[in-house]
Amino acid sequence: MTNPSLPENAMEAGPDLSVSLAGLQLKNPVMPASGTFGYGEEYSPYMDLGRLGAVVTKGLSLRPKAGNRTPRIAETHGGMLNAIGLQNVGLEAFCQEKMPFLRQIATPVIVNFFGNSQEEYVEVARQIDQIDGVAAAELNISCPNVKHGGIVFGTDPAAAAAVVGGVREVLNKPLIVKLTPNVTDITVIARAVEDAGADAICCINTLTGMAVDIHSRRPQLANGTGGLSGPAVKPIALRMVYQVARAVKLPVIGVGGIVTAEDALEFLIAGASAVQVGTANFLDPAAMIAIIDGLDRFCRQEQIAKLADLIGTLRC
Amino acid sequence: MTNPSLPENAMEAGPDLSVSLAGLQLKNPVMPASGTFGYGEEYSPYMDLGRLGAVVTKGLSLRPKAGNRTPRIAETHGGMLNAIGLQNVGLEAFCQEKMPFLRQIATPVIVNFFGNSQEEYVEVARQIDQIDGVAAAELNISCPNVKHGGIVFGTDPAAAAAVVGGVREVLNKPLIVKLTPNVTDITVIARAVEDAGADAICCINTLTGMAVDIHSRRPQLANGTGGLSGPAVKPIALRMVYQVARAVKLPVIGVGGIVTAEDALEFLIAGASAVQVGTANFLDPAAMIAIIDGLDRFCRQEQIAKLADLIGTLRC
Amino acid sequence: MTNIKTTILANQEVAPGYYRMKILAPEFERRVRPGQFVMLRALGFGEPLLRRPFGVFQTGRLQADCDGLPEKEFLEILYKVVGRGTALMRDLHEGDRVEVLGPLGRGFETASNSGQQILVGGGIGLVPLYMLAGELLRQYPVRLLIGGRSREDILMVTEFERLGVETYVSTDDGTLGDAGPVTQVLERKLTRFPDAAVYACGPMPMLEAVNAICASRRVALQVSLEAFMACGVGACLGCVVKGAGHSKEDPRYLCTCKEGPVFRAEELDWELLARRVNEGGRDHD
Amino acid sequence: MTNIKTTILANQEVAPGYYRMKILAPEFERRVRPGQFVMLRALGFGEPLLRRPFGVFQTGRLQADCDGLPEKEFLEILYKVVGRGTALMRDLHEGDRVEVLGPLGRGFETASNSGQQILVGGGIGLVPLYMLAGELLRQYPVRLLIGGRSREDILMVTEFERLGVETYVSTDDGTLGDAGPVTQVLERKLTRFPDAAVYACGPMPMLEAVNAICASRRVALQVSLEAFMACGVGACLGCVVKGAGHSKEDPRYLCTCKEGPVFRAEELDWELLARRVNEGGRDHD
Ligand SMILES: Cc1cc2nc3c(=O)[nH]c(=O)nc-3n(C[C@H](O)[C@H](O)[C@H](O)COP(=O)(O)OP(=O)(O)OC[C@H]3O[C@@H](n4cnc5c(N)ncnc54)[C@H](O)[C@@H]3O)c2cc1C
Ligand SMILES: Cc1cc2nc3c(=O)[nH]c(=O)nc-3n(C[C@H](O)[C@H](O)[C@H](O)COP(=O)(O)OP(=O)(O)OC[C@H]3O[C@@H](n4cnc5c(N)ncnc54)[C@H](O)[C@@H]3O)c2cc1C
Ligand SMILES: Cc1cc2nc3c(=O)[nH]c(=O)nc-3n(C[C@H](O)[C@H](O)[C@H](O)COP(=O)(O)O)c2cc1C
Ligand SMILES: Cc1cc2nc3c(=O)[nH]c(=O)nc-3n(C[C@H](O)[C@H](O)[C@H](O)COP(=O)(O)O)c2cc1C
Ligand code: FES
Ligand code: FES
Repeated sequence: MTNPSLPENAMEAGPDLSVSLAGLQLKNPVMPASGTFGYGEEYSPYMDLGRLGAVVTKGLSLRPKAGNRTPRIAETHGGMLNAIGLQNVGLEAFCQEKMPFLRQIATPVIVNFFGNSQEEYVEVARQIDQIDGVAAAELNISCPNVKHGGIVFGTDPAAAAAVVGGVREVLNKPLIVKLTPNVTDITVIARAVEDAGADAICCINTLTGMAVDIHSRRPQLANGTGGLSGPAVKPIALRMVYQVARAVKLPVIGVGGIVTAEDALEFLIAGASAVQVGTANFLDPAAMIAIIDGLDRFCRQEQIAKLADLIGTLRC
Repeated sequence: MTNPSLPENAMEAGPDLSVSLAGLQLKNPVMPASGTFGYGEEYSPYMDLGRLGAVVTKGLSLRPKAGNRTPRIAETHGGMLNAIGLQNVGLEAFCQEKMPFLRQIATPVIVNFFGNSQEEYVEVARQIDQIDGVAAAELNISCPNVKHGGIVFGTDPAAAAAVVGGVREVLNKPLIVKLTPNVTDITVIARAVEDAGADAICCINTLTGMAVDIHSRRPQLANGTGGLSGPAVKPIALRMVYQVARAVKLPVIGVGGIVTAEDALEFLIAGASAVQVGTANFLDPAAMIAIIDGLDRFCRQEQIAKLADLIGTLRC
Repeated sequence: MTNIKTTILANQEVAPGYYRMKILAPEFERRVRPGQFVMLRALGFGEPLLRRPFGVFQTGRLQADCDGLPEKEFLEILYKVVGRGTALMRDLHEGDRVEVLGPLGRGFETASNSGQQILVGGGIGLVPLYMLAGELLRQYPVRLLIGGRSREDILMVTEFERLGVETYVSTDDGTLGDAGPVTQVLERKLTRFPDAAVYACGPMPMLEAVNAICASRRVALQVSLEAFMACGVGACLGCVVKGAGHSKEDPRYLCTCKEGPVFRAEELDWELLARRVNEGGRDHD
Repeated sequence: MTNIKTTILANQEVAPGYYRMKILAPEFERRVRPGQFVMLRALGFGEPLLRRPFGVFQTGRLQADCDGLPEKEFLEILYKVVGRGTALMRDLHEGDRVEVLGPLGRGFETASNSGQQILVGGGIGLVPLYMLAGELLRQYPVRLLIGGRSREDILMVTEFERLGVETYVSTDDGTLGDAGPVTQVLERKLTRFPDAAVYACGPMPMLEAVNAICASRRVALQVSLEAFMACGVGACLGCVVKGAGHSKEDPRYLCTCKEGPVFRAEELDWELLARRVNEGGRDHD
């Protein structure tokens, strides 16, 4: 089904899968979701990374972050909970150890990042802007603001706007803002983020969930709660992408539970300009290649010359 | 496994599964979730309804409600979407056609209800209070307030408090308030509802979701979006029950994705005083009986004399 | 109406994409009526979540594996692979475990005044007509009009003929039997037998055309409908169709699973069936 | 390191609750090292969602079904049914399809200075030691110390002896072999062979005790660890253990899936391993 050795130009005869997003021109709309693809290299034995629309890194912070204790993952019906705790090597090690590899792959690199305060967010953005070979930055606003009682930036429109505005001032690269789904009305946050200067919106991050070990009477995750991802959350993600795509003018990246090309198509039709694949990488390391091939096949079957024409064509 | 003809007193030798809830004494903590069990009679061929902790009816309104057009249901990975549109026979027909049957079953009857305005909610509650044989009322606040721009009562603490307060004034029977999970912080709503006079809290109702037919490019549900339920949502429901149980003094009924006795035990340990079973009734019409038997077995295995002692024993 | 956990006896492809599955089901035979259905699910694997509805194709008995043991009573379904659930069913083998809820719903009424019995079916819609034909044949001659787009869509002609049914095939493209819609044949037959009783099952457009013909000739018609189902017992209200006299103020819904799947034509609101109008709000439950 | 969609050749119970599964896996034999593992999932059924990790028990070849065809290269795992995933694996049959990702991780290093090779294992922890024993035996005599609570926990003694391994069994309750912990035997052996190389796999308390003994005697120890895994390739960071010198400011995590599952004892932070301290915040990813 997948043929990583297919030469680039063999696709030219077929449908045009390219999409444009916040100034980036992507050969197709499929990219990994942050935190599920390491720094790219981990999956290079399983695929030609150059076939992906883009690569998105694990979320980075200013300094290395230790993350949570284990167990960090638990399986649920149709999904998984994770509480990795944003463990990452930190920006400096990222530049030295990970970027040399990433610069060589034939697709744009998007760096996901976070901070624990407004200042940290801005400082990380300033440094990312300087990294050669990074095509865009993806701002994860699902983090608690440790300076303000731990309220999550992304659940409050004012806090979200402030952090996006601050980052915008120092970042010249395209800015993608990734929203948390744990809110009453995601369109309010989306509009706040749009007004504050985002170039694209990515939704959704994980839904907060929990699992209990009934014998030890402890949470299954050492952290207590964790983020739910995988096919279980797809209907929620799809609804939010649909809402956001109608509420803002920015392009939207759809993420949440995408496993197959059919799943990806649902998001594109509902209004997403591109999609990210997370948990599915764990189920099948070549899932994204299968999705790209499936998009190609669908376009051929339905005689769609340009995949981008499908975006937002849902008839309600 | 299930033995509906087991005499009541055969349980006495075994563990005590009874729980008390908002003034009701239940023989066990297991009851159906509203809307998944009809008016009780539909499932009577499959079980002795008297074995249930309680029976909860489909949501009722003042007048009969037509509901949405079809398709009204769609399956998703680990869950289902429904947009029934709260179709129901209306209070009058309920009293005349459904209550005579329900009065005969040997377990408390809880009537779930809703309105499209503050006034309708209060009027329905006033009438329910008069119905002989109804043990308690469960107020569904996941409905849009048609008089106020369609904002959902349950997503706004003030609106939630107002409707609960209004209902409380006319309702002498125990009042259970059922919360929507589509909110940023469910503890805020829970506390508002507690202050306004609720006797118990039930959470969660369905999460808003969507599914798209990629060939017709239409939503799979005629209504566009629908409510997600089933095992897929369990981690979210469990987390919310845990949060609410710690935030309020009221007893909490846990609902969302419960299929097995182990699932029910997770909710009890996380702080629920009782549980409701919804989608699982569709998978196995005798699911609740299997859950009750499983709770009994668990107590025997773990030498727990009184199931209620397990409530809220999560060690974090 | 029971839920049994049981075993697959056979699961075989009978035409491209069509399978027959025999399921061990003691006591089933004497309880099931033609037109009733079961809700089925493989045991053990969590997916797909919901059971799937299938008409009962037939019931019967298989010889026991050893002398002295009782015969094995089975229930048989005939299904077409169309999606996720049926694709997984295709992969099941003899000995795999399934759960069967049923028999469910209301089947065909066969106490007819007339001697003339006309069945109209297309595609997988022939399934419930098979048991019905068997029952009717005990008293009446039975005619079956089978319609489809092309010859590949025409199934089970031999099976019905072996029962003793007179079959008439028509295809839209004329590749088998008469060219044209099955309703052409129906009109001819009804002209000959104006007091016939008609029983139909198949795609909605076919049912609508059959209804239009029967209504104008005041011929008694029973139709078997399909719908998405979650519970199969009338509890979820997912499978409703609008009954005659339905209005927003006085909603007269009928559950396909409980009041159907077989309806007398006059019980239904055919205009609304065709339009499937949204009358309610856009609430969730 | 590839992902193959392949077929089960056999899946048989070998002791109560323990199963051996042979999986068709061409080219696997020459790529796998003792101590490496695979991530496995049944194809078709959506559940369980995540693959499950299993050590490679052995590789081999089966005769082809007909003359002239090549032999069937297989990979074999030995698993214990403990939960949902392994319970579903138990129900799989010959011919069912599975997906296998592997070989993964870092296996045992066998370039030892000493002639004395001591393996210590308990329960399902014996699995990775089996291939290791096979490889070591080409150059050295191998001793295996098997520990368990009771005689039912002692597996595979005959299999190891057939390879030519000298086995020593001990049980806590003395129902088989020596009475007492397996570490008693280890101490005796190390007193006799102070420059032995030790390889251990089993429950964490056993590994800790073995490490304490080896550390105090400065004996080279390799241990194989288990952890919950989602990806198996170092991408999700779900399976980390703390490396020697780990601190909150300078977190030195090692992925069990990639830098392990076999570690040299001195690579690990044994104190933190035992305590599993939470150093991070309570954030989600
Ligand atoms: C009373 C009744 C009796 C039936 N008898 C038979 C039978 O004897 N043989 C048989 O092959 N099928 C029968 N069906 C239809 C059968 O239930 C569906 O084909 C099956 O549920 C599809 O499951 P799936 O997971 O493969 O498809 P899905 O993946 O769920 O859907 C695939 C496609 O089929 C359509 N579809 C799915 N379910 C239904 C449904 N219930 N009604 C209409 N369209 C649907 C969907 O819109 C979609 O396009 C019957 C249905 C009912 C309600
Ligand atoms: C590198 C590696 C090699 C392994 N080799 C083998 C082997 O050769 N044979 C074998 O039988 N098992 C082996 N395991 C363990 C095996 O992966 C688990 O038993 C299996 O994943 C359990 O799946 P389940 O769905 O049945 O259990 P679940 O339902 O997921 O869990 C059941 C119970 O097992 C525990 N558990 C689940 N997964 C793990 C895990 N990865 N580590 C520790 N505890 C766990 C849970 O805490 C729970 O109490 C290995 C694990 C690793 C990491
Ligand atoms: C193990 C794991 C780690 C994750 N780490 C991050 C992260 O560092 N930053 C981020 O923005 N999202 C992170 N996410 C969220 C994913 O990027 C994605 O939004 C989510 O998993 C939903 O997509 P899925 O259902 O396809 O997995 C992580 C998810 C998982 C499962
Ligand atoms: C078909 C269907 C109809 C429902 N109708 C109602 C309703 O009328 N009133 C209500 O409060 N909740 C209703 N619900 C929500 C359930 O009571 C329950 O909160 C939800 O399904 C989550 O539980 P579950 O995962 O066990 O199904 C309905 C759910 C379903 C699936
Ligand atoms: S399928 Fe639930 S009411 Fe018919
Ligand atoms: S299992 Fe994902 S990093 Fe090890």
